[in-house]
Amino acid sequence: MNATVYTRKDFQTDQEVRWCPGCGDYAILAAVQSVFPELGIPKEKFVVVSGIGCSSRFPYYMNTYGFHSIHGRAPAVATGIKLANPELEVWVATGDGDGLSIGGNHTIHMLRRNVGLKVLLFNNRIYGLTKGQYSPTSEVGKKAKSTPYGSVDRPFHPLSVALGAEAGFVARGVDVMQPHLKGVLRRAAAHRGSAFLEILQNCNIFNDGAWEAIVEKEVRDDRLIALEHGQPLVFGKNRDKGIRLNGLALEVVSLGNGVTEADLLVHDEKNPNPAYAFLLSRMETEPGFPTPIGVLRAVDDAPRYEDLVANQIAQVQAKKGAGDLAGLLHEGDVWEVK
Amino acid sequence: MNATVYTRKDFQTDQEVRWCPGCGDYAILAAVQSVFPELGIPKEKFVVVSGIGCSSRFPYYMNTYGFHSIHGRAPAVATGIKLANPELEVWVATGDGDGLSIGGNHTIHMLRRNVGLKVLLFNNRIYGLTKGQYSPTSEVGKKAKSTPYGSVDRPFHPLSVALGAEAGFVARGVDVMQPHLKGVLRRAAAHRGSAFLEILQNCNIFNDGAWEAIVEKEVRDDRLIALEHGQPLVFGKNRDKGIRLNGLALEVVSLGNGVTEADLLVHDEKNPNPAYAFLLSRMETEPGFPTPIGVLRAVDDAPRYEDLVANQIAQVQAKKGAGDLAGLLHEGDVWEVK
Amino acid sequence: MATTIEAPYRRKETLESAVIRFAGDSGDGMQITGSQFTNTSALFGNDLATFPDFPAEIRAPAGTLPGVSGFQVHFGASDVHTPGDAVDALIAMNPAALKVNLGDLKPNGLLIVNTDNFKEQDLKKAKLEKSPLEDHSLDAYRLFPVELTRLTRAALKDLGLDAKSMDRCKNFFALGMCYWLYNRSMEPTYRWLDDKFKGKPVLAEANKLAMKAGYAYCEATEQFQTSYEIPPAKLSPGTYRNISGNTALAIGFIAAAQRSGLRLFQGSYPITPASDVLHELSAYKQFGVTTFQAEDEIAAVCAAIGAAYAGQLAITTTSGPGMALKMEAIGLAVMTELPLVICDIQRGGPSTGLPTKTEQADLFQALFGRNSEAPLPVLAASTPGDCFWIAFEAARLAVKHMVPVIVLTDGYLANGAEPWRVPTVDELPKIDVSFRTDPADFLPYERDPKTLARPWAIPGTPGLEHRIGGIEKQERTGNVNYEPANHERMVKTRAEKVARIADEIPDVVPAGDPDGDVLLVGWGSTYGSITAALRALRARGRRVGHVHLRHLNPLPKNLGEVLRRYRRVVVPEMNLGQLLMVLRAKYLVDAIGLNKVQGKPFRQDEIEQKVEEVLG
Amino acid sequence: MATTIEAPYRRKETLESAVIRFAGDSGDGMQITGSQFTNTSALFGNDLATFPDFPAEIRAPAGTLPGVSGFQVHFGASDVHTPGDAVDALIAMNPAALKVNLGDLKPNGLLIVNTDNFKEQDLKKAKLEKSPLEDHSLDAYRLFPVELTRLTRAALKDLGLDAKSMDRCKNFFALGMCYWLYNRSMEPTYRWLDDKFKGKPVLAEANKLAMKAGYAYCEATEQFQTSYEIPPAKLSPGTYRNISGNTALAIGFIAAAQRSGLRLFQGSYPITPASDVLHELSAYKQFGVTTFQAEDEIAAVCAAIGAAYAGQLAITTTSGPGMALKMEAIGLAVMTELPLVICDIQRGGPSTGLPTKTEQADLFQALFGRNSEAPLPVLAASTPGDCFWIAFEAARLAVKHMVPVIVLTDGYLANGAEPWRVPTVDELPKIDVSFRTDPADFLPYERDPKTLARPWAIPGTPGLEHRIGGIEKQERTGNVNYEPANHERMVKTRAEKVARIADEIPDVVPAGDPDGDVLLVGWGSTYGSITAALRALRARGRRVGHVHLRHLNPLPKNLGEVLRRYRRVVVPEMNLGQLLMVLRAKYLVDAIGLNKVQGKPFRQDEIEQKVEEVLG
Ligand SMILES: Cc1ncc(C[n+]2csc(CCOP(=O)(O)OP(=O)(O)O)c2C)c(N)n1
Ligand SMILES: Cc1ncc(C[n+]2csc(CCOP(=O)(O)OP(=O)(O)O)c2C)c(N)n1
Ligand code: SF4
Ligand code: SF4
Ligand SMILES: [Mg+2]
Ligand SMILES: [Mg+2]
Repeated sequence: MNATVYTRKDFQTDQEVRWCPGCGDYAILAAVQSVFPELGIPKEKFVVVSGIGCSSRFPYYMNTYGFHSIHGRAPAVATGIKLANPELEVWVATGDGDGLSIGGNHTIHMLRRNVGLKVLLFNNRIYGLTKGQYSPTSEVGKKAKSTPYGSVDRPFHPLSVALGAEAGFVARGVDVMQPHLKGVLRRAAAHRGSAFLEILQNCNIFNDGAWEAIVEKEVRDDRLIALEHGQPLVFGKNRDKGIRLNGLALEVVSLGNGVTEADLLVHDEKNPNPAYAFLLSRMETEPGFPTPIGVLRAVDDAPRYEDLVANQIAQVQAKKGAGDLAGLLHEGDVWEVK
Repeated sequence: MNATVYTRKDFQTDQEVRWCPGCGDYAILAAVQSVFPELGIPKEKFVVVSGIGCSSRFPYYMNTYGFHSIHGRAPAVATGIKLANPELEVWVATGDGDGLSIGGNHTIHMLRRNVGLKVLLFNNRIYGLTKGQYSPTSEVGKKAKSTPYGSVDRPFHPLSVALGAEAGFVARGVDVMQPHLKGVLRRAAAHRGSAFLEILQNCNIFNDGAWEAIVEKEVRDDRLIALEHGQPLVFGKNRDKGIRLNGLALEVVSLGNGVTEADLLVHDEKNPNPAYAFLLSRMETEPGFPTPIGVLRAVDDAPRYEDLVANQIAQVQAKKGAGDLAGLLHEGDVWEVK
Repeated sequence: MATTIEAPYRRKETLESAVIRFAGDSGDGMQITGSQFTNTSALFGNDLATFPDFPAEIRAPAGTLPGVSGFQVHFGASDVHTPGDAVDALIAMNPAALKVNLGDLKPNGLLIVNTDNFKEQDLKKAKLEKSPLEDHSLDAYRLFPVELTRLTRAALKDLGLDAKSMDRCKNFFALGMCYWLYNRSMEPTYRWLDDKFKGKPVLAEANKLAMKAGYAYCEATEQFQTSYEIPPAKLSPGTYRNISGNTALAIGFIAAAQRSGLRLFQGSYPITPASDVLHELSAYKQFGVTTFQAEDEIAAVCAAIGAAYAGQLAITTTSGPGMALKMEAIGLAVMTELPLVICDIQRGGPSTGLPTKTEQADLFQALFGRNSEAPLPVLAASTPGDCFWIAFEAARLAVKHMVPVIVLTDGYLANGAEPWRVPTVDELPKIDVSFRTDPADFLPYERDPKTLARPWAIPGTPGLEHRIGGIEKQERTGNVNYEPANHERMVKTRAEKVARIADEIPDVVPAGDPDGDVLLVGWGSTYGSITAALRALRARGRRVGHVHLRHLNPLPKNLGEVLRRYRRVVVPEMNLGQLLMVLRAKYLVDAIGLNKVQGKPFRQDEIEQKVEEVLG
Repeated sequence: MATTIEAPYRRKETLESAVIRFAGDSGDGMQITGSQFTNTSALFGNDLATFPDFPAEIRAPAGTLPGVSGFQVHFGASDVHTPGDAVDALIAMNPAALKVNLGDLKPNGLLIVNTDNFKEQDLKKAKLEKSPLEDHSLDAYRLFPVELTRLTRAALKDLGLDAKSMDRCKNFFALGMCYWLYNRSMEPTYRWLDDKFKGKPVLAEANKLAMKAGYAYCEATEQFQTSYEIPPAKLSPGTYRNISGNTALAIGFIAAAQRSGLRLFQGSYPITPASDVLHELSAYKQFGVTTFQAEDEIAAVCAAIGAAYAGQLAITTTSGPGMALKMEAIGLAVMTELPLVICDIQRGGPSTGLPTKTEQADLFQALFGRNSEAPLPVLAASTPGDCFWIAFEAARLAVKHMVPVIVLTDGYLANGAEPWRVPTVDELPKIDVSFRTDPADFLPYERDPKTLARPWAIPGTPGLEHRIGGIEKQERTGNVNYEPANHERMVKTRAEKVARIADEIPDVVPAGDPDGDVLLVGWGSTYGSITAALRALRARGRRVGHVHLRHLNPLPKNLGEVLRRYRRVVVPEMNLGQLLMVLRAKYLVDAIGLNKVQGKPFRQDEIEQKVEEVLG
């Protein structure tokens, strides 16, 4: 079956796609459906698991195995699937509410354990499905259904959360930047351990322009910085700005006037210390800095949880032999009654 | 009441302390009971909230208001208390299981919101109360009740988790280092926003020597580094080693042979960028590095959640006047039936 | 208050009541149209009941069957208890809406259709082979095909709006038509539009123009031969407003907070159909309400428990799946004997189920869904307006008895609306609360001899420092205690504390016949349908009574005696027989269930039929 | 197998049965002492029942009342069903143990006391004013004061151990005494010590020496005039082992996995008294068992659901508070119709309650604790050994009917032990499982016409790609569906699927009188007490029967008929009347509850008394 050649169509289902017209989720679906056929993996090996939310409808539209579970629990369900069958390619589709609010704990524990799952976190900074409450990624002051006077909670930065939870692969894509998104999807697919991919997504109904300020075509080049391993951190419409290290801090510099690319920080997604990626993940919190997209961290040297679990069983079996039921039943002191 | 002068005794209860003889929890209790009287806060203003675990018995031994809630939920209960009455001094006592396993999500959301709570996380790297299962902070390979062949889960580093969740105050103390522990307790008490304090604690029954390798008297000076704001990172029995910055990485250097304290990293707990504290929080993961104790980060410029919530209410009341019940009942279109 | 309009008409027929349903795509504004018609009819003085029925949470593609949104209103000149079994007039904005709703239209019923939306592709989206407008399938109805889109555009052409904006007004064209048909004033809707589009007067103008155009269209064309008049109902005197269940619930809690002098705290996590209670309360900060949108339902209820401990009137609101998550913490509230109100706005289940549909299948969960013996009072609201009173009563019981109280409503009550007599502030009893302050002889689990309530001693009070928690406690002292006899006494005391609330519950008085052949026992949102069925049955000479339970635990003291006055007991429920089981167990009566689990309320005739069947 | 020892004695009395209780501080090793005595008696051929009773999870300070740990064993020459109402011999290692346990010692019972622990400060820790050894308060018993500590040290003085290590052996001195008193061989304990202290032979030696010294002490001193003999019981033939409920449960699941050809998956989160099931299974990796210690109970059950979906025999184990947390996800398993076994090892509640004490008050939660209509099979084990069979049966039902199944045991069964006849592998029925593989006409919710089970189609199977989830599904296709009629059919189908399991449940056959005056209906761990009471009652000529339910949902088909054969039905339960309510509702019988909620099992006489009272 390895040689099966798929097209995008093979991954489409007959279910009507029930997102609002214009929703960023369509673009994400399209990107995933176009990347999956490239992976050379038999279709039946894919399982897409989700929680609840607009984003969590994702499995219904993927013609693979799919499990639309309950709110926030997709990482746990997926962990069970992966432990039961490490051969499966298990992808989790979740939202900023599903994966970081009610499901935050499962997300961080899955990353800590390094379960070999790919997590797509659709971040629209809002609860779409329940019609517009603020989420843990909403900016302070958000006026939403449950915060008519503006929210007062400080938001999470999803990539910082993931890095704090030991994540080995941390990346970011944008719904409206298809080629780039496909690129990071491919990278996530290639990562063996837990892969955490935040996708900036627009909810044109309840949070229209969620990311407008940084992803709009006109501003994008100045407000985003696309990370490339081994390349200096350059950005700007004219690629005339860069990020330089100053002690432990980053600073934005203009190229020219003696500042050259050689002065800039060179991106190292393989830096073993997550503090480097963490530093990158904080850029978005500082005024004047671009928001990084692409792969912040891709360190794949830790064994996968499901493999460790399977190996341990295999080792015990190798040592003790496959379990013998009669022996088990008679374990310990037994005696005969005639 | 502000002038009340308390002694340690005032904070002791008549309940028999039910920890195993030799448990590190005794030392933590003693430290807290000796620091509370110093704070000049009326006793009735303290509330100690906990989940379930050996550590969570803490409130019973503190002669203040106390709430021994359910497993993992102390941060949520405490948030409710703080929102209802921001004047109260609310301390949370929790364990590595309670606060990071079942309660991980509440912990990170509490930090994100910057609720003005002090969290004491008793980290004994084991589930004590349930008699010895491994916890999310147990080292890989831990043989415990539920892992007779050794655990395979990668552990959390609690301070990294907290920093990934936007914590403004992150510190570490050690049960057997009383004066130092009292110092960090005082610092936590002084912090207005969320204060997260990990306390390395021995469980002499189920995980004896949990921290032996770094906190034993003989090795302590070489294996721990006590952070002091504004001071270079020096450690070692003879204070002959230090931490130097090399690009983005830290390195351990010996003082002498041209290397002086001036070459070392100077600790800055007020560094606005949490990436600095995050970098420090990773030292424990690298062989040859000392584990930092003391205050890694103390940035208190973010407003407290409970104050923001209270202010918003006050502002609306100032603008609209205190709510009028009759008006509320008659809101919208009403009509009269005679 | 009600204004009428003098409209020229061909024939004006007076009716006791009428049922209209507005149906269209989710994007067509049917909920607003229905609400406006409802509001206007309420102001006119009709009694009424509504049934909004919208698609599951996800927006379906425009024009498709799953995307259909409907709003039904039943308005009348005398008591109206249900949104109506069948529809007198159906407004269908597209083929999908027509297909989904036609089955409920009465034979010869009025059918207004927007013909502009019956193009090839519209039909395809609705999975129709050919247009029902052309195949005689609608012959049984009084069909009025109207080019709603075109006519709306024509009416708005001078406003300089783009096509999309103009098309958004076509629901007001339809509304205008209905106002003509039922002789309603457009004034209240004008006012509403002015208020709603304060910042964008051109949109207010556009919608007004569209509505007027619809009105004028009926007046001008010969299509409509008859218009209808439904005189005002004879409601008991007072001030009225139209109110939905979720709004009533929200303001009921504010009222309880005001009358008890407590601050209101809501810990909640969004979930359909409960979210609106959070939305409502978050807008009432002038009442000092704290609303906390937590990270999940567990944190929401735990924060509420914390707030209750600290002395606030604490509530948490959710629906079935969220309720399941709260159960462990509710057990903690039972053990710590703190006042707390937990509202479950029930929806279709199990699991995620049918999130936007109604059901009343969480009674078992409310009564029994906790580990071990953890009894607590359970109340249920009967009508949208009753949600106010149930909220108030729940809050009163919680703080008086120091006990968590569960309130059950459901999606139908939450979103449905009815005219509600507004109480005066003085009609609302004061709720006495006194925090313990005296340190002399203070024991955290000392009990009030009558209610068995323990004192409410809040942090910050000098001299009352004490510890509470979820481990079994010693009587009186509240210290941790594992003694067998103490445990049994505490288990029984907690049960007795709840049981004693029965002393405060009024005896039930059956509606209809005080004894006879069949007693209908209901709870929750079936009130309207049972009441309507009762009236019809008795009009036919059946000897039938009706008891509607607002207190489900403990049950009213005289209930057993009342049950035995009838030959048969029938329990209609939107579940598989939950109250039924409780009644059978408690009173050993061979009660029969009438069970409907379709995500929608009973029709009156379903209840009538069941009673007839039982009467044999 | 059983070896006996020829011991010189003064008088040897033969008894039908005896009850010993070892009591001391948590640190005194009473659980080990009791287990050793139990094991030896089992090997000797006695029937027996045990009751370990240890303090709540936290270690109390040494010597205090809350720190007392006890282990009671009832061993006999004929059927033994309970650990015994009262104690024949009490070994009390300190004043606290004496104080806590004395009330259960029979008048004139044997009382061995370690006098070395009765110093001033020991008495103070036990909150005693003066020594009971000196105030004649023990006159009603046969008191044997023994300097246990001193004598043990004396026996071990040559081993070169420190005082602390020597003192740790004093429980084996006491054990040796009991072996003498009851004429037991020390051989099995020698073997156990050799194995346990493989790495530290000096400790094995020390404990052996202490035990021998205790034995010799009895033989040598004149204190003991009598020793006792309890002949082997006449158990039905077979191979036996002594087994606790948690062990039986664990190996029951392994057996089911082996007999079905499935891999076993356990998702769990530690909680008393369920943790041991996780500990047991994690040690059986050679059987391919995957144990997953999750971050909480929700993750544990969700991972199990994932594993079930992927084709493993999935279980999750917990106790009351954790069970509450799992309920939302169990609803998902109901909706997705996946096989899953959820075990609730019940403990005292509500909330955190009495974590180490037993109770059976989670029946309501198991039956009713989910949102909406989410019925599922509920089974309960009756004895420690029965836990094996219940696990097996639950697994069989789950995979055959594609349904989550709840298993209830409790702390008493979990930690209690009994001789258990070991089945041969062939006695265990094969469990047929076939994953769907054929893509032709595959529909995920097509049903087996008999069981109504849907196919188990696991990821990785080519051509069966499909989506499942918690939203209501269309019949057969499993697609998301919100239609009213479909929903009702699905709700009823899910209920019917569970109800049909009754076809496989054997009819109940009452023990004792097949009809008569009183039927005792029990479930779970009350089996032993009821059985013992039944025997006593019938011996007194009472016409009493006993039905013990292992299937609580659905109930056996003939149960209603059986209930009606008796004048009265009495339902003893360690709760406030949960099965009682179900029986009353379902069968409309005026059954009466006998309810004890003290964190400990019924005494036989409590049941007898109740029956006598009912017989009036
Ligand atoms: C236990 C539970 N609580 C609450 C809900 C309601 N709910 C469904 S989705 C959702 C939030 C969705 O937000 P997000 O994950 O950001 O997804 P989006 O819709 O924005 O894609 C909520 C609160 C639920 N289904 N279950
Ligand atoms: C809902 C629930 N699940 C599980 C438990 C059992 N439990 C109690 S404490 C605990 C872990 C304690 O570990 P930790 O927080 O590290 O505290 P420690 O005892 O080590 O101080 C567990 C699993 C419980 N009480 N409630
Ligand atoms: S509500 Fe927002 S996120 Fe959901 S489908 Fe619509 S546009 Fe997308
Ligand atoms: S078990 Fe461990 S953590 Fe718990 S009280 Fe004993 S020593 Fe302390
Ligand atoms: Mg979202
Ligand atoms: Mg711990």
